[in-house]
Amino acid sequence: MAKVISIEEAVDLIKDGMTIMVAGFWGVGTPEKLIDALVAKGTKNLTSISISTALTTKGVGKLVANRQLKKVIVSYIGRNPATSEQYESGDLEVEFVPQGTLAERIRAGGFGLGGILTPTGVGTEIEQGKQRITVDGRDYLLEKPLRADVALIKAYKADKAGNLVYRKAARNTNPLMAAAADITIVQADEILEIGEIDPDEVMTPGIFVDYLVQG
Amino acid sequence: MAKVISIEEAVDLIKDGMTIMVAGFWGVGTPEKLIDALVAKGTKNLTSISISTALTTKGVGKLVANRQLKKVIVSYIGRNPATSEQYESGDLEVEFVPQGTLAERIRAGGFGLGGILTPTGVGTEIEQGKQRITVDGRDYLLEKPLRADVALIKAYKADKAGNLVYRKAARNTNPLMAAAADITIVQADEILEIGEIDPDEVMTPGIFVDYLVQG
Amino acid sequence: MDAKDVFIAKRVAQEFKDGDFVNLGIGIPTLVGNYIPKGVRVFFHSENGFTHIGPMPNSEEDIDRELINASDQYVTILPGGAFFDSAVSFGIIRGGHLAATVLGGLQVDQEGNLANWRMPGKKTVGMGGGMDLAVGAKRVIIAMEHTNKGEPKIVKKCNVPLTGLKCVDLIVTEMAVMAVTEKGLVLKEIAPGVTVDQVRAATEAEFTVDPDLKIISVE
Amino acid sequence: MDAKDVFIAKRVAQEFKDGDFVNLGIGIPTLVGNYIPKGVRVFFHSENGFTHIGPMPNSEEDIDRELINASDQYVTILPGGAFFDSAVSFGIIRGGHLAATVLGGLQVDQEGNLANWRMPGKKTVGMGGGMDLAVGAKRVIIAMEHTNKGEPKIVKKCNVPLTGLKCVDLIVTEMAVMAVTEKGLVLKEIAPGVTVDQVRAATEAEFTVDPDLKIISVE
Repeated sequence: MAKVISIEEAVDLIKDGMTIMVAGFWGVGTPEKLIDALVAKGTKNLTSISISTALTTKGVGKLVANRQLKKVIVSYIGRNPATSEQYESGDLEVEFVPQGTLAERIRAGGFGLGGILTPTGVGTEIEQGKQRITVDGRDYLLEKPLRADVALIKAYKADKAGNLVYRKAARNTNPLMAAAADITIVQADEILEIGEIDPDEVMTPGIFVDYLVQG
Repeated sequence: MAKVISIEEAVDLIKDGMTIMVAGFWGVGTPEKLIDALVAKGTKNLTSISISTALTTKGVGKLVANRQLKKVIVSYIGRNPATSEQYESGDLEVEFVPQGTLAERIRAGGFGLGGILTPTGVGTEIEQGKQRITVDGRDYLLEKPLRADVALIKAYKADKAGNLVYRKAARNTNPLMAAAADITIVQADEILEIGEIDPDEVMTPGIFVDYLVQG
Repeated sequence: MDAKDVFIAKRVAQEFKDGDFVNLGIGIPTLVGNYIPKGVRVFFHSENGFTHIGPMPNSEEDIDRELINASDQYVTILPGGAFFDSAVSFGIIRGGHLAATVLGGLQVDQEGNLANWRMPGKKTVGMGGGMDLAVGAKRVIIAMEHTNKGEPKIVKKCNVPLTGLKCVDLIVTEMAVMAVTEKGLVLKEIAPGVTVDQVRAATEAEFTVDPDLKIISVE
Repeated sequence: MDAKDVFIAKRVAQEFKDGDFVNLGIGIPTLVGNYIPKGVRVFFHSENGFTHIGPMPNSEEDIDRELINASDQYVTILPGGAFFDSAVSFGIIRGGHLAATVLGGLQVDQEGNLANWRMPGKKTVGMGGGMDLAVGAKRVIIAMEHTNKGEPKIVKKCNVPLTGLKCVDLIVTEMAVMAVTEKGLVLKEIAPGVTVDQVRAATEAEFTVDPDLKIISVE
């Protein structure tokens, strides 16, 4: 059961020091209105999990530019000079995670797995501090689950039961992150009544969703 | 790119001694016509991976009843007396896998993971022969991927690019198994031209599918 | 339907909060769905891949052959439900997204270990989704008769194969409601007309009695 | 567009079979899509979540703001394509469902190790999906210039941080096509007008010459 709240109420759920997941790929599939409200509020010392830090004017990148983050867990920070600058000055911690591993770690966090074994990164720098496990003669890294206090999700359609539908390339990390946070907040282009989304069409079941915000 | 073939051509791809995955839950989402043709052909010594052995008249259960299987990897064999009988007589090997673990092992097989860590089964009989791994203070079992030579899939709609749509509770293991076999054969109620399925509506992308059979 | 089983089911049905997602196992747990108190919306999860299980179809022509529950019964789906694949379905279970699961039990011991999938000497049919439910749901409620032909089912230590380790939160029987706590089993409620001594006689496990012991009240 | 890069891209484009699904990295690899031989249908995978990448929109009004490729360019999707989430997208990559990926390289060594994500002393921007592609695609084809300002990029042992271990199958440069085999690097083809000695001079790695050495032929 999802509760429809205002954008202000939504960002009030995010407290200083929390870990957030922000869905999207170069801002496509990112709930920009929620990000803007979070920028306006100025919540600090956040850790953010996302594919990239996008641009200084898009997605998570706005939070970087506004110096609200102490750490980012990402696969890519190119195209956002604010991230590089704060990373080099030591103001921002950056944990690089291969994109496929990031997706699986988030999924594992949402789905109660203690981790996954991936061949990605074996023998590279990102193996540091990780357990290498051999299964049937091939080497894998044990990668641990990721969870967040709050996930910020962008849907195309939502119903009041919290069921979500995404559109085109805006799906990306949304279905994964929606399941992997204690509180899942969705900015939806359209909020429909219960029953207005065909149960076969749902991409994220309402069971994962806590709050809806009109996009 | 999927190739449309006859049911006879499809079952000819399955050879004695192969491992097959059969989608479905109590026969719902099982390609019964493919199973019937496989029964008619009499291919032997197969290993089958499925949720259950269904009934003697449904799904994998027909292959059990016709004594075509040497091993089943399943979470449940109740309601199929043929399975119990062959299991007790030693004619059929049964590997019991908790249902959620089975789903993840199949997914891991299709998605190139070396395994997953699940809390399911820790401290029980099914831990035997498995590695227990502690992550952040909680114990998990390392469960290995499952793959098959051939996956038998049942779709509601397919297009000639191999994109699939399932219907209601018939989805179950279909999307997982479709990705986890060397050859994926789909029995579809309806085979449509390319472009007739909305790319947002696709539940199994055509990249996983090799052959289509009219259901 | 056994009156004891109905009593157990009615008591279990009081455990849910409005909006809870719940998975019911087979046997007594299935009955629980019939007794959810008015005003409490509970959504049932079907491990074969959907939420919002609805009632069975009214007539043959209302049956959809691709809409069964995990026990292979034709059912319906209520508005607000969604279909998903088996990996998502068990992700929901394992990931703690269910407020509770109600399962049957062969034995539960005082550490909260659960045995319910296999009885040595009887046919083994498999654990299905039971082991995942036992470790995954936020609360694991065991709905079972207190004894099996006089033999205690709530024991010091399970001596039949386990389903899950230290996973049980609450045991509801026709005699008692017991919580598994860090300090061991606590008798929270007893059935009308049942004495603590009778519970003790029917229970092998050690337990303490809640100072605020209540009488089970069902409608 | 550099003529060398176009030459490399055209040669790489000959590597695909009809029906192949392929992922192209940024840089020279992106150009490959322009030179697929007639009659060969190659479907491109976009790691942000779809297959069948189509051409860029013809006009501003054809742009769909929710349809970009992994490089943040507006694109289209061809009939037969499908959208999926990031876990499926990388399941496709890691699970060996791509016939090939084409990646750029900073260094490739004679064991087939690949370095292409980070150059010490330069800004680190992250590996994106590169490490997954390197280990996951059925064939890893490196499309790069043979040297970097005269410095060999095909080396005995990579001395910059690795992207993937023993993952490269084929190296295509403006001078040569080299295969990574169990017996080490094999020079399979050389560019018109280039001699084996010139390739040797521009290559630090050891390699053998295929007895059936061919001249690279592109249109």
